[in-house]
Amino acid sequence: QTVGFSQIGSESGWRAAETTLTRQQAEERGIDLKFSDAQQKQENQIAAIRSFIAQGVDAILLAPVVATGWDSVLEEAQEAEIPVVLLDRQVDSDPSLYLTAVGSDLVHEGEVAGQWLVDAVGGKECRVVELQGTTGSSPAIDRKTGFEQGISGADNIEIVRSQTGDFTRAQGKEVMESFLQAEGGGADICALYAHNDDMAVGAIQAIKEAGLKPGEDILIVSIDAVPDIFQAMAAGEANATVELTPNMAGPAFDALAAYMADGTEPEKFIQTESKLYTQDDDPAGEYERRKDLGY
Amino acid sequence: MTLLRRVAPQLLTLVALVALVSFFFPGFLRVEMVDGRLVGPVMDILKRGAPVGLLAVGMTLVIATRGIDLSVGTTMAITGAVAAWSITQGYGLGPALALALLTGVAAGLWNGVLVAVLGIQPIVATLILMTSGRGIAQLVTEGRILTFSHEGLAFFGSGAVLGIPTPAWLWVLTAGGVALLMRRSALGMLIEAVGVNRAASALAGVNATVLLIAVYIASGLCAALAGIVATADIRGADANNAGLWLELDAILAVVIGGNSLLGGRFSIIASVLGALIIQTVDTGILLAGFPSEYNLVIKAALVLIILVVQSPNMSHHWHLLRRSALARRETAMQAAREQGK
Amino acid sequence: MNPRLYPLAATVAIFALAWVICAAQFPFMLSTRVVGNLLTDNAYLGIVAVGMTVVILSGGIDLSVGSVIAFSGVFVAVMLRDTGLHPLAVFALLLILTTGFGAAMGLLIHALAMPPFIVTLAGMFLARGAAYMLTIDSVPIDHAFYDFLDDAYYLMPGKGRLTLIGVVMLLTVAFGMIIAHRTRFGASVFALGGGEAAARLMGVKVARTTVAIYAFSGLMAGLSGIVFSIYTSSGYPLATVGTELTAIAAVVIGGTLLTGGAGFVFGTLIGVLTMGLIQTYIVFDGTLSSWWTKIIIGLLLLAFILLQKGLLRLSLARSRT
Amino acid sequence: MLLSIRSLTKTFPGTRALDAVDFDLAAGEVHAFLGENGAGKSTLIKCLTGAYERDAGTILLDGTEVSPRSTAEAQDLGIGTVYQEVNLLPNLSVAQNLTFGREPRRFGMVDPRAQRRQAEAMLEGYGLDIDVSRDLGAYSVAIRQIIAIARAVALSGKILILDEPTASLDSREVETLFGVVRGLRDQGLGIVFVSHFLDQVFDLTDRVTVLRNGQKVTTERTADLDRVRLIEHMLGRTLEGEVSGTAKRHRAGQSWPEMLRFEGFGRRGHVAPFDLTVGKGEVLGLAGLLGSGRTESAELMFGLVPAQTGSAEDQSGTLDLSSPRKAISAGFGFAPEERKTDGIVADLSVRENIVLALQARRGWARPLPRAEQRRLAEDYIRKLDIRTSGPEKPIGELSGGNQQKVVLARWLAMNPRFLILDEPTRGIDVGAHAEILRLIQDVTAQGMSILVISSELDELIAVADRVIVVRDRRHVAEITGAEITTATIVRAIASSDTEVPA
Ligand SMILES: Nc1ncnc2c1ncn2[C@@H]1O[C@H](COP(=O)(O)OP(=O)(O)OP(=O)(O)O)[C@@H](O)[C@H]1O
Ligand SMILES: Nc1ncnc2c1ncn2[C@@H]1O[C@H](COP(=O)(O)OP(=O)(O)OP(=O)(O)O)[C@@H](O)[C@H]1O
Ligand SMILES: [Mg+2]
Ligand SMILES: [Mg+2]
Repeated sequence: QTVGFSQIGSESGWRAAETTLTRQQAEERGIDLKFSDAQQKQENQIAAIRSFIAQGVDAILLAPVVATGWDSVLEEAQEAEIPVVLLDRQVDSDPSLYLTAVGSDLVHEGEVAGQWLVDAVGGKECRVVELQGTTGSSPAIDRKTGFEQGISGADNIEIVRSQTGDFTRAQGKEVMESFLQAEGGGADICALYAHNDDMAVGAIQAIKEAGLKPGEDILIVSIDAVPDIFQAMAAGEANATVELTPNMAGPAFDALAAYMADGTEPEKFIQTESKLYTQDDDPAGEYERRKDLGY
Repeated sequence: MTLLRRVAPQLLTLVALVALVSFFFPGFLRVEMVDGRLVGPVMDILKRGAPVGLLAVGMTLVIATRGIDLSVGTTMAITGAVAAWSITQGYGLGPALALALLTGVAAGLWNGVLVAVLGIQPIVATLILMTSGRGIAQLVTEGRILTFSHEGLAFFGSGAVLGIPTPAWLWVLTAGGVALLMRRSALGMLIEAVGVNRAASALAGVNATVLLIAVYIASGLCAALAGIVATADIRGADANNAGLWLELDAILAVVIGGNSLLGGRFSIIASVLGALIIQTVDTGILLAGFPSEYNLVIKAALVLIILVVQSPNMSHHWHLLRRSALARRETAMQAAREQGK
Repeated sequence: MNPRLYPLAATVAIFALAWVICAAQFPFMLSTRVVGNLLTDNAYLGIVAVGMTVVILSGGIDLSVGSVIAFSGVFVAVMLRDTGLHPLAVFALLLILTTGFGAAMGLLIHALAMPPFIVTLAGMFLARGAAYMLTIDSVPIDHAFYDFLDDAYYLMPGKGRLTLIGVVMLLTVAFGMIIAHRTRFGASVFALGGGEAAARLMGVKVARTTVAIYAFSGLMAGLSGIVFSIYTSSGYPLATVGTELTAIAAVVIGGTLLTGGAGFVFGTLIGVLTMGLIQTYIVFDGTLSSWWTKIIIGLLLLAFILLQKGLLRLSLARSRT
Repeated sequence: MLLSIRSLTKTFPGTRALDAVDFDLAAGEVHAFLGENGAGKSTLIKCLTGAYERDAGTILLDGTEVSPRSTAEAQDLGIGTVYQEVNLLPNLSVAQNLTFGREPRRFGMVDPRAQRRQAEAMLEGYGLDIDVSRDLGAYSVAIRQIIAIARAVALSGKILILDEPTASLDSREVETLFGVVRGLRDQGLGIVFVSHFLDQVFDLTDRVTVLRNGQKVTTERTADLDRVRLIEHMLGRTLEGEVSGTAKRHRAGQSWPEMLRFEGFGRRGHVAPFDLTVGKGEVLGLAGLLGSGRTESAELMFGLVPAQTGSAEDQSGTLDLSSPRKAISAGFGFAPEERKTDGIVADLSVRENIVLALQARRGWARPLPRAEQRRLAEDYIRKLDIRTSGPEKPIGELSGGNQQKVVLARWLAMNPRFLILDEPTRGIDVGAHAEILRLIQDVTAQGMSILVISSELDELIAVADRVIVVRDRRHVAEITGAEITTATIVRAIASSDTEVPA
């Protein structure tokens, strides 16, 4: 059995882990995986899917870089009777065009993070700074929306500064530095919400270098649950993270196997758990469990 | 004196920018002593400006030879990855730095040979390393962010000497050192000669090939330094994002520094002032607190204004405008006078 | 053969050779499906590369095109979403806009004697920034006319699709060939590429030509943006990042000198198809990791350029004796 | 008057190139424009054709005031121009260059076949047999010059301007050109002719206008002038020992100890293997027709294109001449023919251009002290009478002849033992011309050997101790001592018509 996998790229550790796990899962099941790296470009992904179709693969996994613009290529796949499974992000095409989508609800992730913060600060006044993901990317938009929904009930919590950190550590650190400068050397900041762990890790360094204690002086909550954030949590420098599992391929392959065996239609959306981890959830152990997954 | 005259436009721009940012963010020029080091937005700019400042030094030399080096951002990623990898392998600080610098030399040598020996045009030659180099960096880090906790290496990113951040020292010393080397030896003139007319220079016995390769190696070395700073800064090598698109900032810095992309006369000091201008814009945007989606437009507009104001033709146009305005006024006055008669 | 045709011949020969090698490994490469895909998937790139060829022939460079394509997609999508205008009207508006944008850059380049690299770099930031300001979301396009455009294809024997946008690209290349090689404007472009001072003394109207060159590139970028929006049925401000560099690489592989003054629009088509072929080959192979993909693309690029140089030198040496 | 220029003024930063110059050109006359290097001839022409913006002054064409702001406008007014630095486009084909801006069109598109035919028609009468669809860059300077002339002639409805058109032409081509010019004059065109060859001026022109330091000195009928007075007008002083066709330096009976020996030196497709010995202090001349392989012989000796066969040796053994650097360290020097592309480094100052080769030989780590550089520069500015506002002026802003002098200065400063000069006096005025020939004598007296390539036979006759004649990329004859006369050289060159090389 041959399955084509059109991956977005390798722009973050999380995505590298997803690629690694997908390969592992395929190997375990004896599937021949055709891997294509699109380097963050939708046009490359579309071209890759077309090539998969031309080659006559049995199924296609697609981690779409953006939600829109997949109709015609998905139609082509359908005409060629090749099932397509979406990984970790959604598309806005008609659901009949793909078999199923495996992923988490990005808005929900942000909401979980927001609710954690509401619980953590109690009724205290809290000025929050936000590190956004890449401007225009769907995780950045959805995680922002979700977080705002999460804190919408609490009037004591207010987002005072919000800037993009491009999902990277370096930018996370640089932007955090300017937040600290702008907010009275950090004294006026109560919490940081970062759209991914990498930016949070960068920001933690900036906070430490400014002479403050991350995790205590400034609460830190972020999303993804990559190994390094657990290390920071174990050191008491980060407070909470929401897991986005990189093992999207497992459920996808299961659904495909069932469909191929007897035509079982899976549900249209297989949602992975958005689990919240805090300092109480054995961060050191979590780190050990994850550090070899290719993050 | 002549140096001051050369960099006057850049200095004036910087002053104007500082005034502009201070308007949006009043505390901009505040500097305090905390834990024996100076902190404040200005210090941040000096520190954050290090990668582009370092890249601009090498880029100035490359551009002086009528070339361009698009690969510096990628080279940063590779050298940073090499540094982090060697540290995590336990090689110690010295060897890690040496390996990273050597990698920079190798990258420069590759570009230099493609340009000077094989005669591939600089944009394309360096584009090859630009696209494939990130793959090499990822090969080193295996696609993950390679973190380390070696304080010695981290010192190059977040340490301070005499209260001033290490990266600031690094770029100031590099720029000063290279500028001095260029003017105290004959290198500056020979590089300019090759940039203006390679054929004529070669006929006059200038070893253009070696000089070109050397210039790309210098650029690779500067990129290696920048890569070390970037990696040390976040205590990890981020092969995907380290130095991403920084080559464009570096080229911008060189041009804002008043250097011609057509090669020839160059000033390293002006280039690093250009880098400082860019960093001031970047930090200023962050401090001013506009929504992220405006960042690009603001930066583009500011850069355009700076370039337009500084462009040599502009003074010419001003001159003409003034002259025609004067002439118009004169004819108007003459007409008025005649009416008065 | 006239020596000036050697680079073109080398490009075509290498492309043919590469295809033969690919086909030997994956016979499917010869199917009309792959041919159709090559044309469709690279339609936007081919169109924008035609504009880039003209710019490069004049000794300039246009870094703004990737952003302009993204802006175009967003502009079309937002206009169709928010106004009742017919897509054709929106296209016309957009083309006026991008042509004007290109012309403005050309004017700056000429009037301020600033290097094109820098002016168009600022243009690149500006166009993408403008796209962000329209929307930061990806906007789907849902219009009957778009469905029609999308379904307009000719099914070749072997199930390959010759799509409308693929045909538009081929027509654009033909148009570009006429503009560059068969008009006085084209002659002026080549003249500028040969040296501005000399061109001026030959009687080239430098100001007008410079503005026209960048306006043409803007027009092509706008058209490419439309094609891209048909291709993806959406507009997305983060789309086509770095496309300008791909286009430049395609132009160079196509045998055009980056210093200007020598080259062929037809070569650019071959260059674009060569890039597409590399991409297709890597997908067919399907075993490369993310990082090796990048490295191999770079190395293949280098191999093409070196082969071309080698062939050129050989044939020149032969023609001398 | 066909053309009247009134009080034209043009200033460059630091130089007043033209100072209220008046000039009249009648229809049906050939008007010479004379003056030293840097007198302002080219600047006047460029102001007239809109290539430069003038500061003040009026231009009347056929009695109406015109003010071309671009060369295209000037062309539309019927003014065809050959600029001093042949300004054609090497990347376009000959046909494209010739028809540029006036391409024949069909259905709105350029018709390449008609274009070729038109180009061939334009070249008729110039005695060129070339493929007009090849790139111009494939042809030598001289051929390009003829093409530029053909283009200008075709463009000139009223006025034809030729700025040093004969600088790299040999006598045969010059005769052809003069025939064309006389024909146009008889058709009633006004022709401006700039040249430093006074013989040509007396031969061709009806009137002469002399410029000195940007000011008009005089306009007179050529027939009323004699050579001495003309030179006085130009230089503002009398010139002793001007080199003319009759003056002949002759060092008969003198012998020169052998210093260099080339044996079987050659390269396929460039120059057939030749033997050549060079004596210490000797001046060798290389004569031949255009494209005969003189420049290529020189390039071979200097390692610009490495030789494939043969060897070069001196007393101490075989010399490595595989690259210009190797040749320089063997004590060679080479002032190339195309100064714009191979000679000057335009953005650098006169000083830097003079010390460039010297500095390159010392290596980057041992910079010549600034004071030493200045001394050298000022020295040569004085010796060669280089007209510049100072040693720091970018060489690109010097007049053509002065640029040539700087390139010569660069190589003289190196003090090589064997110096190759390819068309060293191209575009140089009479005064400096004499100066340079005297300089050649001086340096050879101190032991330097020189190889001069020149299309001007008088010059070769005047300086050379031995003349090698090159034909069809072969060294075919050697003429020594008293036998060096115009007649013998021309005979050696011309015998190609009878004798077919193997
Ligand atoms: N672009 C320029 N910038 C500055 N100075 C210039 C420029 N062009 C010419 N000059 C100066 O103007 C003066 C006149 O130069 P021009 O070229 O007209 O001389 P010319 O009479 O043609 O000399 P030649 O016989 O050497 O060609 C010279 O002193 C020269 O240095
Ligand atoms: N009549 C011609 N037809 C075609 N090509 C020519 C002709 N004359 C010269 N060339 C080309 O021009 C180049 C220049 O030749 P070269 O410079 O060695 O000759 P030269 O004797 O120095 O002549 P010149 O006086 O023009 O410098 C040669 O490579 C030759 O191919
Ligand atoms: Mg002149
Ligand atoms: Mg010659």
